[in-house]
Amino acid sequence: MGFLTYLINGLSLGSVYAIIALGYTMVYGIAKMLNFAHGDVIMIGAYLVFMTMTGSGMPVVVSIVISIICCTALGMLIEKVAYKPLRKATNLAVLITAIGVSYFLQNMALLIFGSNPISFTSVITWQGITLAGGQLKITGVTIITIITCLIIMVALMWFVKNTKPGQAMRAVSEDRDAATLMGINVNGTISLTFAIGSGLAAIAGALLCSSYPVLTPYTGSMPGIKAFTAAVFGGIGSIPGALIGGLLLGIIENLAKAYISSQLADAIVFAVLIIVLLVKPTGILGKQTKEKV
Amino acid sequence: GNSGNSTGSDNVDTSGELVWKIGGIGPVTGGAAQYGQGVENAIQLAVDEINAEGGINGYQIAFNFQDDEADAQKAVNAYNTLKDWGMQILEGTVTSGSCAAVSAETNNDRIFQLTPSASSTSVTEGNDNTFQICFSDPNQGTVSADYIADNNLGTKIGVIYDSSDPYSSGVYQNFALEAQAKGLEIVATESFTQDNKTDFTTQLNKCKSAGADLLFLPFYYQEGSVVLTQADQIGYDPVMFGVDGFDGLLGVENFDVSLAEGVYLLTPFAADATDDATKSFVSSYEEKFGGTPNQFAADAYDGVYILKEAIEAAGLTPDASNEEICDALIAQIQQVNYNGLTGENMTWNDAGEVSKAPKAVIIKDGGYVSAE
Amino acid sequence: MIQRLLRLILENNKTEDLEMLKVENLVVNYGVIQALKGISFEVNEGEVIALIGANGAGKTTTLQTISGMLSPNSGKVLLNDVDITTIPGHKIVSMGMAHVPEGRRVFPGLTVLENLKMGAYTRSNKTEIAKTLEQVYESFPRLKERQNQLAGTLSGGEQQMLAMGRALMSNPKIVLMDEPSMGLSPIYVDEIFKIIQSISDAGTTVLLVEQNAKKALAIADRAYVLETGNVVLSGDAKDLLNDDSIKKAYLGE
Amino acid sequence: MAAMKNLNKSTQKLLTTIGIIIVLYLVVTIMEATGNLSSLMGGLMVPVCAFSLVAVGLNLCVGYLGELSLGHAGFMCVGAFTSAFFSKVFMNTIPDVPRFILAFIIGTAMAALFGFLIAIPVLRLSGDYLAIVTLAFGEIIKNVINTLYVGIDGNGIHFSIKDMLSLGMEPGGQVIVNGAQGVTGTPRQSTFLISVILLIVVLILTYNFVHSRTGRAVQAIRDNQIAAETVGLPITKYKLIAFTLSAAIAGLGGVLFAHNISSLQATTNTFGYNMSIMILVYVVLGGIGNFRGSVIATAVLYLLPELLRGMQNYRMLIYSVVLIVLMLFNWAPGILKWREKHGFTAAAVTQKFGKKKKEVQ
Amino acid sequence: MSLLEVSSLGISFGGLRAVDEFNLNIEKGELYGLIGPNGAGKTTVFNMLTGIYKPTDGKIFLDGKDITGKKTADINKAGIARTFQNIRLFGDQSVLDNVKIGLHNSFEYGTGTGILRLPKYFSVEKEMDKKALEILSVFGLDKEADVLASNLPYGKQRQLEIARALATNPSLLLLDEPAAGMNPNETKDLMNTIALIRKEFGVTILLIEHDMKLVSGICEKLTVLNFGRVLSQGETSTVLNDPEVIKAYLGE
Ligand SMILES: Nc1ncnc2c1ncn2[C@@H]1O[C@H](COP(=O)(O)OP(=O)(O)OP(=O)(O)O)[C@@H](O)[C@H]1O
Ligand SMILES: Nc1ncnc2c1ncn2[C@@H]1O[C@H](COP(=O)(O)OP(=O)(O)OP(=O)(O)O)[C@@H](O)[C@H]1O
Ligand SMILES: [Mg+2]
Ligand SMILES: [Mg+2]
Repeated sequence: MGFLTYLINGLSLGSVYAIIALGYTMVYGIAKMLNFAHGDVIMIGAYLVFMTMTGSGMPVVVSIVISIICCTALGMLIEKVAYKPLRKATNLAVLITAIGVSYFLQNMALLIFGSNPISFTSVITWQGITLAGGQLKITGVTIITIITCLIIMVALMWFVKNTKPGQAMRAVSEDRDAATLMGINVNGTISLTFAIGSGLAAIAGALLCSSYPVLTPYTGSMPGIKAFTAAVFGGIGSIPGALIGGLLLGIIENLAKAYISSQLADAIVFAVLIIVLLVKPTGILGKQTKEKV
Repeated sequence: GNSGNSTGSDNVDTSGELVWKIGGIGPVTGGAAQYGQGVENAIQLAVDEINAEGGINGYQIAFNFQDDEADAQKAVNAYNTLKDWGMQILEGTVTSGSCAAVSAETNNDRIFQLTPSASSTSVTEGNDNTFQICFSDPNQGTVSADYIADNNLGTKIGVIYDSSDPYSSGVYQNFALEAQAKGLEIVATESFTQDNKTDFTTQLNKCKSAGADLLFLPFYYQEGSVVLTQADQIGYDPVMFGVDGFDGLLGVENFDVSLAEGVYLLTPFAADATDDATKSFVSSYEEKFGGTPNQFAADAYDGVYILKEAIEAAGLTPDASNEEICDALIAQIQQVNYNGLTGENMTWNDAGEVSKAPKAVIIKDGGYVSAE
Repeated sequence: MIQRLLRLILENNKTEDLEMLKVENLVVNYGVIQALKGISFEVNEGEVIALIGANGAGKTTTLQTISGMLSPNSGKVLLNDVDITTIPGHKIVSMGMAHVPEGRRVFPGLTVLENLKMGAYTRSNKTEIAKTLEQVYESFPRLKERQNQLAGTLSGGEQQMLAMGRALMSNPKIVLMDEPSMGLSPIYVDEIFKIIQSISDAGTTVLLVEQNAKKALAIADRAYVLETGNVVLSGDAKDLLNDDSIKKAYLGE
Repeated sequence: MAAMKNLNKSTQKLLTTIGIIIVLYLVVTIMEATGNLSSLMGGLMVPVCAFSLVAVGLNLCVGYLGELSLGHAGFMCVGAFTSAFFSKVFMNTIPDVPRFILAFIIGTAMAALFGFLIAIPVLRLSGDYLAIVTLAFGEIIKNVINTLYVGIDGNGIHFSIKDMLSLGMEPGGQVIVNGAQGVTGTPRQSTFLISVILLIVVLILTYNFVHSRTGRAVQAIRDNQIAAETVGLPITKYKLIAFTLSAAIAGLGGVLFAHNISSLQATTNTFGYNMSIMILVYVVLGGIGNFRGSVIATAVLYLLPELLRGMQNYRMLIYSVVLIVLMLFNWAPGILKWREKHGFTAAAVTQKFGKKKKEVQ
Repeated sequence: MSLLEVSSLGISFGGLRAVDEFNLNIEKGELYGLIGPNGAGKTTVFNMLTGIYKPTDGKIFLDGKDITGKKTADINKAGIARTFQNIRLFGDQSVLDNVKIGLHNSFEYGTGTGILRLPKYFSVEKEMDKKALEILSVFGLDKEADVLASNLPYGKQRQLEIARALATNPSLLLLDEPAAGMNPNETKDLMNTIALIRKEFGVTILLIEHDMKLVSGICEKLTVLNFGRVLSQGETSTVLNDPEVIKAYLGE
């Protein structure tokens, strides 16, 4: 029973990682950049939900929609101002700019919302299900998060495989110049990717803070790094990989806490990550792209 | 939102008149910003009050607060900035790690230092010029264990602490020592880190399955609010015992205070206490900065008045050298007996530690009630 | 915009000897290196124009500038009298230009079939696309054989075929080819020139960069000779084929 | 000869860099002697040098080995903690100067050892996978140090990764590494002079390394690993050498840092991924593969928030904006073109421009 | 004893048998051609010879030593150097340095010597420069010693790649389509260069090429691959007149 409890705890944490990792992996897979500001867009999304829902008393759905719209716009704005000028520069330059954007969003939020923590009201009111005569409990947030993850994953995979913009994304991720030669608007495609990634960040923000109810300007940064780890774990660029990576990371983290040492849980999680990557150098579902010589 | 933005140069007296230059250091950006901002605001409040009343020994106070992002090196940089400004007395720094680094500097430069909230013994060890307003870690750990044992609050104790935080692990260590001495049984010791503070359910579950009927939680209220929420979610309801870091819990915006019902914490200060001093402090703070002041703020506020009292008793004027001020205050603060927001009859020994009785309070009906 | 489109349509309806592509005084620098020093030429509708020249003469640079992958320092590119110098590359493609780039640039992680479909990105009529696909497979049976292989694992020659096929998938009005015969076996070199000829016969205009000058000149209508960023010679392809200096410099005779 | 001229050009660059550092050192020293140096500036000199060293180390890894490391703060951390530990243990038994020298040797060697051990598995990976594994190592080091307790008493040294109690020390024993509370009371021996000398020496040695047979091999591996193999270069060996060297330099920076501050904790900001990323920012802003740039960028970006202290609450916001603008100014192809046109080009800029197509990540 | 002896070499990619039952013998000093239609498996053979792919079957002997499945770097040390169909230079380094990297294993000094610039560093570097320029001058590239390799035009990049391969002092040099992207005149120069390096450096050469002028002009023997199998093997003139070869590869 203990094991199952810990497993479920892991699942619920992992589902939050997974939903963030989906956004990471999407942007990485197509724009080939690590958007370190992703976690901070999540934070902004969560504040927006909080302000509209708890602050102005709007219905949950409305406030999430508002948050999605605002985050999408924010994502596109960031992309245009800070990333687009560096399209032809090395990926590393964009990575650094993303870090600058991350600082900017954090400090902006600090000025606007202040440093005091806010206790976030869960957007999910459903209590969840109880199994084994009350011994096991899966919270509503967990179930909804996992379902949302699955829906997003399937939708993204379908989108990328079957739509024109999705096709364009695949081409852009392979070779931008060649994509241009196919008549694909590379800038537009990358902007669209950011728009989708940022929209997902809004959803992730609402669900993250529903599971972990404290909101500060720095709420997004650590889960952001963890989700990045999860995305790599699952094979960065791979959409189902992000889901699996997120869930596994959450489960390993909780089992390590439960059975080995809660002090060294971070170290254990990272050690497992390293071992997995040594065995499978491109992550669990990552494509092995061996160069043809 | 809140923002203590009237720092530094605003207050420097440009007319060339002599002023007291008091500096402050703490995190106002970064993950610990809430603690630093509380301190900055509260000092500002006290300084404004004192200046309005004519200052200390007839001299106005200029106050300059510098950000250290809770980073020791940045704190030293902040300290040097203040030194260039001409700081005579330092009220800071907020966090222990930074404070230990800065104390070494102030000790070397002979500048008197009074920290509102850095509770580690490493802050005062070997630095005769540094004094604490808050309880020290050993003090809190010991008092907590004693209190739990004496009042039979629990027999099987679970501990969750922040192993990446000097304050939290410091209190835990001393608690564990004293618990051993008092024959308390610690059945589970769990921890988390700053990088891993999203989810406490596993730690809570472990304590639960170890049969802990009391949880000792020596960390800050931000994580505290999460622990309480998640304990409620898994249906675990032991006696919760926090230390002074838990103060502020009820001030978390939108927090469901019913979750905090029955939580014990050690605090010298309660924002909703009914005495006049607290009431006036809280209302002016809220008016000026918005948000409820926490214990950090209260300690910092007291600090300014303690300095005032000591300076007045020593009969100092701002034209004295830093060293003179420092020496005089070291001697004088040990004579002070101060009644403030955070304690009655506060006195200091030559190790720099405060003696004030930590008050255990219990949260009842969304407010603090003395646990005695 | 509408005017432009109208003009485009009008122009397209005319037939004989129409200037389809015009390059005026093109100058392109890479940092301090001047790769093109002000070249001008034109391509009429339906023609096959060969661009020949030694290594580093600037042939690739010319093609890349025309298709919008590079922006020139000065000069103009006109497509059907529309100034496309500053139009982004992807829009030029939808105006009917295709480019078989140097180095093939296939999408290595996509299959052969996906690569070909990507070539038809600007088109939407599914049946038409399927028809073109059949034609491409007819020209390059090897591609059909390998349609589910990842393009990155194809042999050099196979990739070259894929690059050609992919460009044709957009059903272009004008196609720029950068050394399409490179790396192909002799039998296939002949084949590829036949294919170019048939593309041309079908009414597509071709701008061809080739090292195999003999074969290129044989199927071209006219040709331009580039030397270190300048056009040094131009004229009827058959005349150039017999020109002594050309023979000596580019035909290896 | 052309080749010689080329060599001379980069040698010249090294010499001017050293010249600038020496001049700055003299200026600062004179200002200090005449009482014109602010305490803030005075206090910033050693940390700037320490972080410059780490940045140079990381640049060796990113710019020459071509691998992205997000864990260099971890090596700095190893250097800092091992040397601080050593200095504290032998505070009263070894005289200052030899102890300090030994501290440098031990800190650097330990960082190198960790670099070496980490490199063995890490170098099998590439790109972002390598980056995440280095990040993971950095985090593991930080996490372990945070739970590490080391004490010394009559019976010798005691270790624990649980808590102080488990050390089981005699009364009167001294706890040296106290978990999250870190190490306090390290002797403060780093001076600006020592820092400057170290920085110059490291710059010369890295320059020599890069222009040596091994350095060339490392760059060849970066540019094209398969080709490097076919000309007979032992890939793993050279990757190991470069990574270990890079870690050692970061460790050296750590030693310098640790002996400049009396309180050392391993937090996310000081020795965690945040710091690793910050150092990466220095490296990229200064120019990948450009050691002088690393030093300049470190100085500018480290000093900037300190100089912005007057902006109060807007300080970090302005800092982030400046960072973004600087990045665009230095890297955006469009802006580089504009700068070229309007004569805003330093020699370094054209060099970067030429390399713009190179993707290091 | 032949310099290179390959017997029953084979490799599969998934279901695809890219090379099968491949045999080859090359004598010291020969100039040998490997030709065949696109996708026949020529480059794959090179990749197996140089250890980039591990063959699933068969054996490779160089100078009597079994090198099957050895690491690429060790195979180079054993004496095989190559160029690539898609050029692989060290693009961010100068032309001179590219060749000096090729000389890496012929000139020794330790990492420490390099970092500390001990006297040996200077003497060895000087020798390396001299040797590298010597090799470059064979290709007329010595004037461009300073240029970044990636800024060279295509044809010169191909030559530099050959120069770099030669610098490793191989006994067998593999060239994968050295004339690709060259015009007939440049190809003619290349033919001369190849003949020259065979003489100057005493190497045996195995080359893949689709340019029949070059193949018939300089190759002494040929092997024709088709669908991964040997279609024809022998003297150049005989092979080129083999009707099977004409049908599969040359065309009329
Ligand atoms: N990215 C670049 N950076 C710097 N110089 C370049 C770059 N690309 C090309 N060049 C230079 O520009 C000139 C023209 O190059 P281009 O590739 O257009 O020649 P080409 O005629 O296509 O030659 P080839 O037959 O070898 O393909 C050459 O001198 C080349 O070195
Ligand atoms: N890594 C791989 N995975 C799958 N198939 C491969 C791989 N490498 C080569 N092939 C296939 O093996 C066959 C032989 O390829 P190879 O590159 O050896 O041909 P080649 O004879 O060099 O042709 P070309 O003259 O066109 O360069 C091709 O059909 C190719 O698609
Ligand atoms: Mg070209
Ligand atoms: Mg081939």
